[in-house]
Amino acid sequence: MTSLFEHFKAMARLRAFDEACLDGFHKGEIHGELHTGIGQEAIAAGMIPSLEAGDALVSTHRNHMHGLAKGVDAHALMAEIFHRETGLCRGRGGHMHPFDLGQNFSATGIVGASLPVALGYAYAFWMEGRANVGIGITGDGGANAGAFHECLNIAGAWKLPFVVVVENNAYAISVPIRHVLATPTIAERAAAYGAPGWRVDGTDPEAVAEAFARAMEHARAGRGPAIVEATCQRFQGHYEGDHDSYRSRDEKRRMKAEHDPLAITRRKLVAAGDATDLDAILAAAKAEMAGILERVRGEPRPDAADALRYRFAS
Amino acid sequence: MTSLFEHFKAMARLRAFDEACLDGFHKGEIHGELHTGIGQEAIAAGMIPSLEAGDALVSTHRNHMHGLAKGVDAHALMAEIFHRETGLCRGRGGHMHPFDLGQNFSATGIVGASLPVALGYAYAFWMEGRANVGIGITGDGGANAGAFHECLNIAGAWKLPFVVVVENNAYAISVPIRHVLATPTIAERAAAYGAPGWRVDGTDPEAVAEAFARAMEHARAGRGPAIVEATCQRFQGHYEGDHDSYRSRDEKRRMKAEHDPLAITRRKLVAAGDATDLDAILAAAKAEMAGILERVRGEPRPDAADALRYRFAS
Amino acid sequence: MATANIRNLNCSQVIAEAIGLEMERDPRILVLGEDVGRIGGVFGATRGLQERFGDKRVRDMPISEMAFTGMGVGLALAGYRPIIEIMFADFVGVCLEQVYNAMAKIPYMSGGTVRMPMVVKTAGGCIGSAAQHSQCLWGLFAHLPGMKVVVPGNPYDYKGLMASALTSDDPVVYIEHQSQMGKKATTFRAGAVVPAERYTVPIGQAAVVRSGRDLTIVTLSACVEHALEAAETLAGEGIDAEVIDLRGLVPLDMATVCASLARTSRLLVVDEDYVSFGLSGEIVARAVEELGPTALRQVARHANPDVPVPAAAALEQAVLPGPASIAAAARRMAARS
Amino acid sequence: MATANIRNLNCSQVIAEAIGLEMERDPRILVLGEDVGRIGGVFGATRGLQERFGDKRVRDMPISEMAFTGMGVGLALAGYRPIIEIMFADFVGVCLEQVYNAMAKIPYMSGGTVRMPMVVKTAGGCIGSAAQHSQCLWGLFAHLPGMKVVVPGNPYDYKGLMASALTSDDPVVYIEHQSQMGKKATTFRAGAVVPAERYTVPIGQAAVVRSGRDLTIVTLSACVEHALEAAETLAGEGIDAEVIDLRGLVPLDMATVCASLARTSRLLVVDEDYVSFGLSGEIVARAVEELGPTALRQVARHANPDVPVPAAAALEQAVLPGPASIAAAARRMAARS
Ligand SMILES: Cc1ncc(C[n+]2csc(CCOP(=O)(O)OP(=O)(O)O)c2C)c(N)n1
Ligand SMILES: Cc1ncc(C[n+]2csc(CCOP(=O)(O)OP(=O)(O)O)c2C)c(N)n1
Ligand SMILES: [Mg+2]
Ligand SMILES: [Mg+2]
Repeated sequence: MTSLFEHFKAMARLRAFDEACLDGFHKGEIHGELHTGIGQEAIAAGMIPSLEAGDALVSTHRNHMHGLAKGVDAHALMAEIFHRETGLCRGRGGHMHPFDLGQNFSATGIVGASLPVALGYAYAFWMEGRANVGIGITGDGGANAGAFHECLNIAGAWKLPFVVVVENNAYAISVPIRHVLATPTIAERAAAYGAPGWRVDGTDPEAVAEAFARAMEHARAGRGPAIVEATCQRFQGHYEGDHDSYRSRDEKRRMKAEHDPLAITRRKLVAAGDATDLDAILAAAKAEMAGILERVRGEPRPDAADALRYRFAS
Repeated sequence: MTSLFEHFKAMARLRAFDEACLDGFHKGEIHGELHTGIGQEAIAAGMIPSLEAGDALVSTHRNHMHGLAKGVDAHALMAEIFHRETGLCRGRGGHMHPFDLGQNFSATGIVGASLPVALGYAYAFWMEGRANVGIGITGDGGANAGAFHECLNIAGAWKLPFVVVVENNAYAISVPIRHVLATPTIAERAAAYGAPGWRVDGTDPEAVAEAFARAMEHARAGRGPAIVEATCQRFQGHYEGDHDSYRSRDEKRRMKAEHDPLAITRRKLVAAGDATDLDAILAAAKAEMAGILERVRGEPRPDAADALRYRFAS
Repeated sequence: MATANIRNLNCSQVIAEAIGLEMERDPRILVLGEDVGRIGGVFGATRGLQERFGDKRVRDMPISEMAFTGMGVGLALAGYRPIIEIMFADFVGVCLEQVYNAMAKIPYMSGGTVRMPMVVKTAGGCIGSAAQHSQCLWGLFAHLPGMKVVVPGNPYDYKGLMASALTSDDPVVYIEHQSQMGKKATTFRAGAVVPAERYTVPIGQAAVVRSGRDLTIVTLSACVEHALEAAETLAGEGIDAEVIDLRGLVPLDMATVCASLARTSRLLVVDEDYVSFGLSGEIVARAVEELGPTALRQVARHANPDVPVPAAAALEQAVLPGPASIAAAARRMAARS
Repeated sequence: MATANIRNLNCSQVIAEAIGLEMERDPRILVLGEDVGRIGGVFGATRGLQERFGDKRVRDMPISEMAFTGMGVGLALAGYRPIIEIMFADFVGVCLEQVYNAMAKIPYMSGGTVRMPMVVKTAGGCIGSAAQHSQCLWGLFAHLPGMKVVVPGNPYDYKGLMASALTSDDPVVYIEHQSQMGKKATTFRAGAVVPAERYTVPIGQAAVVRSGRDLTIVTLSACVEHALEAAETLAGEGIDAEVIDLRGLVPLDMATVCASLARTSRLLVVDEDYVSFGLSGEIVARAVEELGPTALRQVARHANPDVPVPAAAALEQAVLPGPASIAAAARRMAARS
């Protein structure tokens, strides 16, 4: 089992990555939008122990942490976010559209569109009789899209190795999920697909890790799909530049004070008497990501003359 | 409560209507496709007692019986099916696309597309505080489309007066629903939307009537959506001309011998000692529909010169 | 109009104003869409409306576009005049079914017995969000018959065309340009003055926003401002460009275009949408059909060269028309003539 | 080719044969769609394949097009070469998202690091099923960049183009014409002989299916046969029409079209798709761009006049091109010249 300390280390890297992106964004170095996962680190971190290289993970507009959890190279990912030729997609995709064939990782900017692609992988693994899993990430908002239903039904009917992770951060942009959800939880929908569903505290990496491990075992064992709903809070606006007027000052203050997965985990480690210098862990993560950012800054951007390349193979 | 005899009368008319269409089809009088509801009469018939004029009903490619149940004029509907200027839609729509604003009735040829339109009506009634219901019909196959999920979730979240009737005839064209459904029934999915769901024998008009009445009361009372799944058999091929090779001869023989709602109801009436001449009822229904067909046959078809009319209001 | 010259709204405010005026006038109008209520739209074009008209008439929807676009159809059948907001035009792929097979076809399929007074309001165009959030797609909507396609390019038209869309008995797709939503009215070269009162701009009428003798630039949306800027530059070089703002695709006002071409005989179509199988080809084809092939001395198109919009700024700039590239295209024509 | 002249398959059998040959050759090919397995497709174009290749490689899907089109994308990412069947082109409105924002864009968005060898196979065109089951929509697909759009019009091409689609590393939309699926090969004027062996027809090459001096009819799909029939009639009246089968829209083979126009200088585009903002306008525009406006003496389009396909036969006939209406359009041009 992964120790809480290991989770902390993983979370520190995930946060530092997105903070480096934020830094660049606020210096005007990213053209276009940016969605960070800050506040949601425990979910990606909790997935790491159960992810195998052969598994496939398809994420959303808020995908950096999932990419890192899946083993995508941090430099290649950051270079893509900053639109460099050295990026995963040579700067063509941008932060919502990273593709890493080697890691079976991809994402989409269209809400709900991640799940069908993950299901395609699940079908492939099932056909091949491989004990791998296709994992689709969605937000709470995305779970209301029709594709959620279509995919879980198919996976349920044929017992495909398909796991849906719902990052329930309580909002789809400004719309509170509780205003637009027919049931108290998303996880309970699993019964409609003959699948198990677990709702866990997504600020607790151990809770996520346990539920995700259970879901992955279920899927790997050929028993069909599973849903893991992890509740969490998104610290930043929906995207950088979002006025975020839909959450009160108080709500945002409490969110950071009470629901920060790094702070919570740190308190637990300290309470358990862990002697490690946690500040050093944070500093090392920061330094790693700052180093990557520096490297990215020096790398070339795509040349306008190449704008028509790559549209067709032939 | 509607008597079994009344149900029989209603079913006789529904079957006679589609048999008249079949007659015309096989004489080459209908250009294009035809989908009949023969074998499924008990469902539409069972809905009649609970349908009010102010309710709205949105149906599928297999819609004739629902239209008649909702109060659409049989002549106008048949004239549309035979593409006459006197038809509901002046022969422009055809049998998959009847629109009757006065009866709040419409249909679509796209599977799954009926429910969102019915939900729009439900929203209107809810806004107006009217005790009316938007009813969406789908087949078993259509219940796997994403729109099913999106609509039921919205209705569940806001307690909209929305009833989904699933005509589960066990097949979507050639695909058996049991091969592509994650759960034993469709009705049990209702829990995922905080709604009640009932599965009933759709060859028994009284069972349908009871479940549909319950669903409609639930919706009218402001308690949100409900699902009624009615199992049945489709006697004809999916469309006229379908080779229907996916059902064995034996399956088709048993279907007609054991699952004919008219024959079943007739046996019950006879067993209960009902003295009415049921053959006379059937003959009267046949005569009514044959008369309508004769009238339709004499009516004008659209003029080619008018092909561009009606595309815009202005 | 006394207040007109002191108002300096941005385009999203102008749209919200238009919708508000229509909602006051007509209780059958309502707005369904993601984030349209509490925050008044991600681009602000419905700001303040939920407070004024309540959360039933201005409703925040879940991310269930197929359902709520179809609800628009149902609401129209039930006698309402819904505005359905699809946040970005790019997202129409999840709900096109209800747009083109239901909304657009029901009037015709019903033999004129049913009208569909429904507005699909969406934002197209590019502000740097790459391939899945930068598309115009007006060519796609226009290809599918039965809906009017309205694409304003300045504040005056944003307001007046929204008023017309909301009084039309036909389905209307109303496409904003993302980049213009936060742009102040007074910064526009055309249509900068927006009266506070209600007015309408007719659907299907193009506008000559700059007169010129040498060539006709036919365009719409944000490219109108780009073309006007280009025309100013060109004027300094002795090239006198006429600029026509189509203001929409369906109906397409070829009379205005042809009248201009009859004088200039040079056509440059500028379009931010993909070049092939869309608006720019249609303009060229109709001009040739209506004026005869020999009436035109030069024809050129400047549009996205059929690639997804790339993320990197330099690539993006290379594939989208802007003032400099438009001027360059015009210069190439001038050099050839 | 000894067997070629004694084979009289219909087009759907030819397609099934092509897919079968490719599936034998390449284990990465699989077919997902509604009714493609047990009954081999509602039009029969996958008949017999499930028996030969098993129910994993030829899979009957639930009515969940968004899911299974996206599965195609995932399968292509996982190294497969999926064929996704969308039963009728009209239904693409429920899953266009995965077609245009994922399948078509991933190769470019990934900077060429990912290829999408995926085929969306669908049936377009009209056989009398009215507005929601009769659309061609190839103009829609072609407008959206990143996918090749292949539209065969005869048995030989149905087979050879399917083979090419299944060996292409690019995403391909392959559009059959409903009316041709049950049509026997020997009844075709062009491409009636279908070798039993594997062969390919290159994607993006038009074919001159009839040579003529007086005008060039550019068309595709079922209209090729209509045009050939019209040309025979016209020949009897002294009008000698050249007929070009485009065989697809992307890439568009303008070289063949322009070579013909250089001789005839009269262009008649015939298209069963909607006339505006689609294929026919694009052909006219590119011809004018490439040859110069003055090279063409006459230009005309004959296509669906932007209405949903009506149910009644007489109305349907009035809006769709057929042999008689094509001949009439050609005669009108001849009369004017
Ligand atoms: C089909 C579609 N509809 C709408 C959007 C616009 N949009 C982008 S993210 C988002 C909210 C997503 O909410 P959720 O799924 O909860 O993810 P979160 O952003 O909270 O992580 C919306 C509405 C989109 N990208 N795609
Ligand atoms: C979105 C969509 N996909 C596929 C079809 C083709 N199609 C028409 S009816 C049908 C089967 C429908 O099955 P079901 O919903 O069970 O209704 P039934 O015909 O059995 O009454 C299919 C696949 C369609 N019309 N629309
Ligand atoms: Mg969320
Ligand atoms: Mg069925």
